[in-house]
Amino acid sequence: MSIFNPTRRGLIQTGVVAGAGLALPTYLRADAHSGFTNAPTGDTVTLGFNVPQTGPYADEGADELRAFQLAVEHLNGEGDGGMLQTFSSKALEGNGIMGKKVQYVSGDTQTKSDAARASAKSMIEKDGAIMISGGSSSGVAVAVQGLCQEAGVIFMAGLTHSNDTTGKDKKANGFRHFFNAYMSAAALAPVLKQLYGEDRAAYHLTADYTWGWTQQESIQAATEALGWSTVNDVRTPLAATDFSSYIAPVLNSGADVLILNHYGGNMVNSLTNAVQFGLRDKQVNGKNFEIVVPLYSELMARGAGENITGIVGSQNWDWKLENEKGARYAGTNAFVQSFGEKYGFPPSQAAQTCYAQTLLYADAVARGGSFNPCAVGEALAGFEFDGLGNGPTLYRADDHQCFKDVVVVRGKENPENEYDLVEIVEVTPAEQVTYPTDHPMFAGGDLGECNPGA
Amino acid sequence: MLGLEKRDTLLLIVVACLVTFAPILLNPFPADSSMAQFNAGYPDLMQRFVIFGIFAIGFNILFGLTGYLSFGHAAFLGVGSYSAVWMMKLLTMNVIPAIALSVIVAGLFSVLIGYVSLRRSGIYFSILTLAFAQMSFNLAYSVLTPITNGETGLQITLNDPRILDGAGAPSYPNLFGAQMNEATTLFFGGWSFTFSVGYYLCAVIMLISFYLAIRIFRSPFGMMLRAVKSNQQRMNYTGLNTKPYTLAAFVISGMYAGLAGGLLASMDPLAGAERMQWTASGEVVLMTILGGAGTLIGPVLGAGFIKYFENIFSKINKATLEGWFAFMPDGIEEFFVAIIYPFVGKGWHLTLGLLFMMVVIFLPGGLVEGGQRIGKMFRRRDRKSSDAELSAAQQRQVPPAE
Amino acid sequence: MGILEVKNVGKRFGGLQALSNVNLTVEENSVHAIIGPNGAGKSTLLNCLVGKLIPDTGSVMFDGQSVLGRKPYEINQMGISRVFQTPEIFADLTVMENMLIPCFAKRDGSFRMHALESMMNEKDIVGKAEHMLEEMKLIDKRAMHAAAMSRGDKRRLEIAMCLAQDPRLLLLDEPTAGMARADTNNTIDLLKQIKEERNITIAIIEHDMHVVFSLAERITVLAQGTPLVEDTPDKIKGHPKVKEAYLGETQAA
Amino acid sequence: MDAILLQLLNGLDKGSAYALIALGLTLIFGTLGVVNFAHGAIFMIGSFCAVTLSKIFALSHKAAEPSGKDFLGNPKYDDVLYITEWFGEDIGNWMIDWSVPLAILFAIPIMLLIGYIMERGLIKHFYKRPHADQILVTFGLAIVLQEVIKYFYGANPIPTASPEALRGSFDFGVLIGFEPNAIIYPVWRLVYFAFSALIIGAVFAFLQFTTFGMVVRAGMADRETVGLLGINIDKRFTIMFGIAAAVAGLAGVMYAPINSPNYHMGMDFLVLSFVVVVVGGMGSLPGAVLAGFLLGIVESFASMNEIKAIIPGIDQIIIYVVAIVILLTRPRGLMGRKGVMEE
Repeated sequence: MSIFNPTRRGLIQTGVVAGAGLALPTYLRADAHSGFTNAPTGDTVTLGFNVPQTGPYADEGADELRAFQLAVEHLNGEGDGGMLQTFSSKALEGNGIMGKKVQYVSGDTQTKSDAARASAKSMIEKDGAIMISGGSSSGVAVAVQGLCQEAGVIFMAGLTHSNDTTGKDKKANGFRHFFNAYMSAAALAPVLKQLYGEDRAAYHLTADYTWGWTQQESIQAATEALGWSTVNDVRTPLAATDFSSYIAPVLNSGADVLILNHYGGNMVNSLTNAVQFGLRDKQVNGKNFEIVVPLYSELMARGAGENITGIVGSQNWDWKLENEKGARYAGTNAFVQSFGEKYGFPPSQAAQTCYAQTLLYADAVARGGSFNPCAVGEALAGFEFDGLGNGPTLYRADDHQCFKDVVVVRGKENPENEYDLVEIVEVTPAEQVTYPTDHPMFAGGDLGECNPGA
Repeated sequence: MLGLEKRDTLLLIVVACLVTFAPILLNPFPADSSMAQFNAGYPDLMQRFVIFGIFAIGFNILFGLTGYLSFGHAAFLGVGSYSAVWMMKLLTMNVIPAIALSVIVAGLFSVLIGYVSLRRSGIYFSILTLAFAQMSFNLAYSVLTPITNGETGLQITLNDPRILDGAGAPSYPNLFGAQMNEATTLFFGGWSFTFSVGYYLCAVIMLISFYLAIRIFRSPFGMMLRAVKSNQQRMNYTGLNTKPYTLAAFVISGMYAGLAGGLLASMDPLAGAERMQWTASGEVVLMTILGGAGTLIGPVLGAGFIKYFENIFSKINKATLEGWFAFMPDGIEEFFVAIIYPFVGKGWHLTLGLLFMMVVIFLPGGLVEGGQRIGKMFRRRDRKSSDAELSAAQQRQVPPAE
Repeated sequence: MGILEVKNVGKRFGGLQALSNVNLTVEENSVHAIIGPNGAGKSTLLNCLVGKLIPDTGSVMFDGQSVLGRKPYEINQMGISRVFQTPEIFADLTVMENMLIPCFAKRDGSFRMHALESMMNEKDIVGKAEHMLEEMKLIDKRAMHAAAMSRGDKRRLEIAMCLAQDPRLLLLDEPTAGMARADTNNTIDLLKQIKEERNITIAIIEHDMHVVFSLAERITVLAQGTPLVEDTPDKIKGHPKVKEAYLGETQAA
Repeated sequence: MDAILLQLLNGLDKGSAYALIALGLTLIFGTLGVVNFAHGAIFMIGSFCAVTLSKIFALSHKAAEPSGKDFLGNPKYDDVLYITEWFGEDIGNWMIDWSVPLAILFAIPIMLLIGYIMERGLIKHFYKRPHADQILVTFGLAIVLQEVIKYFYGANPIPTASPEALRGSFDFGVLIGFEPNAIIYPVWRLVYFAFSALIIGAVFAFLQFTTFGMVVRAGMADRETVGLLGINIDKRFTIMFGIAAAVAGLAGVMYAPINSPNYHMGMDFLVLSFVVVVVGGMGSLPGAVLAGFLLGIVESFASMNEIKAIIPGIDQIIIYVVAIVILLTRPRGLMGRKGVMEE
């Protein structure tokens, strides 16, 4: 199983066995050397799905897990095949991955980098997982990505939006399908200009940790490029539940737009608080006061209820995309269909990214012809594909980031049900959100060499 | 032997044997069987068992002996981790300097916090320690990000200076070249047992820590600490200054926490801010009480118990359950899966909460008392065995002096 | 000059003058009793002697050194031991451990970091503790939890713990309060025995006149926070002021 | 000036929430001497009483005829609310709109019952046990309670709106001569403040002016003596536990529209409420209330940009800094009694 370094194995083996006072009978043998960590030996292959199951993001984690289960079914040829029908690459045949039946193990990240790493380690060390996926925060994604790099397995990031994941903390063994803070800002900027004009003064409330900072930095740069001014940027404690003392001064600050660089529970509470203060009913500088939430989480938006009405934000994907924006987003309906049939409600963007990542991994193995992380990495790097619901997409080789269209959404006036909270305002094409590899917001990192482990 | 009385020597030997053979003992089920889910004998979890064991042993020196309930000990663990990772970033990947620094820094930090907090007792002391730890956590998560790398946690990178390491030095924490993640797996029929370098380093350090804890418990100093818990007034009127005794205990336990933090970072070079959160401090309190505060082995058992649930029960998902009950007829299978499912996977917290309540209701002395009750059933009224553990467990039930 | 010199001590609690102008001299190797009705300030005075309270005015000298401003443990290390009204022992520890602690305190002072030393190497201390227990006839209870002992045994243990430090002044705060007559008599005998066998000064605060007159060599009567008279037991017995202060309580005793 | 007044108002409002939770916690500390780590969970359950009532009001059945297609293309049936069928459109909609205030009536018996069951079934057996055991058992209980809620309601926050009439904000500044929009404050938060003041006043009046209250206060001061007088203090303490649970529960009900309730909101408040109680001083009800308001106001001021500019991150730690300063200058907090939980 988990032999990370072959060179010293002999030494350790004798040391430990002698230390334990055991002779080594002939029927005991060390693991066959396969060239990479957790090489699947039997007729099955194990994937590790590491999602938050406790804590504030448990529901998002549950949705990710549903998508993973669905992807495993489709890979093994069960169900209707979902996006496998629309996926541009046809390397997958519905017989598992390279003929090996796909099994999975799941774990709880608790949305803490420590716990997430412990859980991922147990998948690698105990269950022999060859790929780890999932997660719902950038801290966790970066921590687990680092672990996978060291251990020599592939990490297919789940929901992680910080620039750092494929910026300064990028790793050769890690891949991100989800979009990032820069892309959110770049996608939102033209829409904001169109909706609210060029002469606006923005007030930022920013969650005081790395994701919040990169989000704030990105959106500030993008809005200032439009001609907006930035009145203030206030950092709010992560643990804050009541944002009233941060929101109270906003109306008097001269700002006419409030940008909430918050996610999840923070976003629900700060948005709810802002609406309570009546900000949306006010006029400042002769304009209607507006609120912007750069990163939408549909699941959490439910928690804010009707407070999200008319609030603009961005998403990686939305389940109505193909219906409203046409066949460019093929795959969306196929996925929504099979997810909806199985679970009774439409999938979230977290579910979509996790599903797509699983398929992308399996496809790369099939195309590369090996489970070896280096072969998989090579197959994924620079891979152009379509039919996974986001339109034509590129997995850029330089930083392992996917480049695709970004959906700009707005809270619906009269939602029909709790899954239909947002309407699609615009889809910003991939070219507009693409940035050069050496963009300063992504500087400082190094992919390094791919690590196949043992 | 080793300056210990016979029964303590015996305890130490038993613990040493358990720790040495843990990779085998914790993997009782064949790797391919459906029960393999319950195997805990993989390096990461075994390392956590012994590391959190060290943490709890140290905490028990403060809480179990003096009765001072610190709600901020995770801060020392976190500080230890950060120190260790910084050492590995700046100097060398060898774990010895990293661990040494983490113990020293945690010790200094605990002198500072202990000196201030110990000016109060009881719940006022608890809240002071909690306040210091929460401050550390909040700052580490946000404004101290340049030092702590905030939310993500401090990691080692390829371009760290590491001035003592040459070009060919290992890029992973190691002990004079033996990397912590090296392991060898032995197959024995359907069973597989993984022996890892990291685990055995932790195990050796844990045994040393445990040995030192026994020495402290049995020393005149340990007796003084118990006397502090029992009656501070009498201490004062017996010419003893309680403050340096409690401070010494606080610093020792802080250093144990730092050691645990340093080891965590050595096994897996990442230091996350959550390690300092109040929930982490609360966890070690729970470990100690659950196992049996004031007993030698209790905190280690408590630590193992909680970590086992966190890592094993959280990984049981619906598919696993369906696998177990697959032999049953469909309707009954679904019934069993439906009954058990809320308690595993995402419901592992529920199971843990219920077990906390059960243990404290039925075993007032913690898990140690449970062990003793089982032991008694076999021993048949062996009254003479005036077990130190038992007496410690009983002490906790003696009502306070009039 | 006595071993304990109290001069002009006064103490106020808010509006209450608990002590005023207290002068008291305890001669070396004597048994000195301080008596007085409830609320006379006996306990306040005692607390001023051991460092629990700091008097507002006056001075307290022990063996030529001021005790004022010193912490209780420092005063103890100077040679003053205190026995409490309700026995203050280490209830969660065994009898033997209770005995060991003052022995260590006597030898090692107020703090010593003997964290890695073994009790097995402390033969002298253990021997001394055992000797004290034997003397106090508690040796067969050595492994018992102190909390489980009878009240009389707890009192003996507390006295033994104080004596183990070889104090020069032993302060007793109503040592027989709440005891049955038989236990009271035992305690009187014990204290007499201690007086005879040891080179020690005893100051005793007592309510029970039987105890006072059986033991004391000199008596100070305290009333309303100030000493009324100080004299030998015989003189005190018939003193009109004392009778007045106690209003017949002497008869009851 | 207006910024300061605004933060003062905000601090009073925040403080009223802290004070209310701390008050319940202190009732249990002070009367029963029990460290109740499940108090936050009780607060959370209160919030979920509001959620539950609005869910009950929203119970519905499917209409007979489909009205369109759902997202999978299957026929969709509209929901018909029972409540509007039974009470008519007007009253039904009014009840849905006012479900949070109505939940107060719903929550009082439930919270009293939960408090009673907790005390009789569990806490009672832990009076004589060490505080450590109390912490373990109540912490276990808190986890169980919150996991049960999570099982039924999920982990996501659940939006719970205040009545239409009490939404939006109120321009306070205009009343006292400021420019419009200088001091605006949400109406519901003002309602919450008034409600807290009412509850706090009611608890104090109850303890001050009723015989029951006097006995309980005497019991807090000296339990044994009151027991010796032949008064069954235990029974009264059980009722006090119920009242403490009701106070926390009501605090939770009214809090639901301020922040959408989620299953772990109790844990978020737990640490804070302990800090408040201890800063106020163990066993002191006025202390708990005072400390609640004090910390609320201090926290509000610390989050002002002007102050954050001087000391970055001060708002993250201000509560703890104040707690440390107070505990070091005043040994037993603001108004603590001697000997309560000092060992």
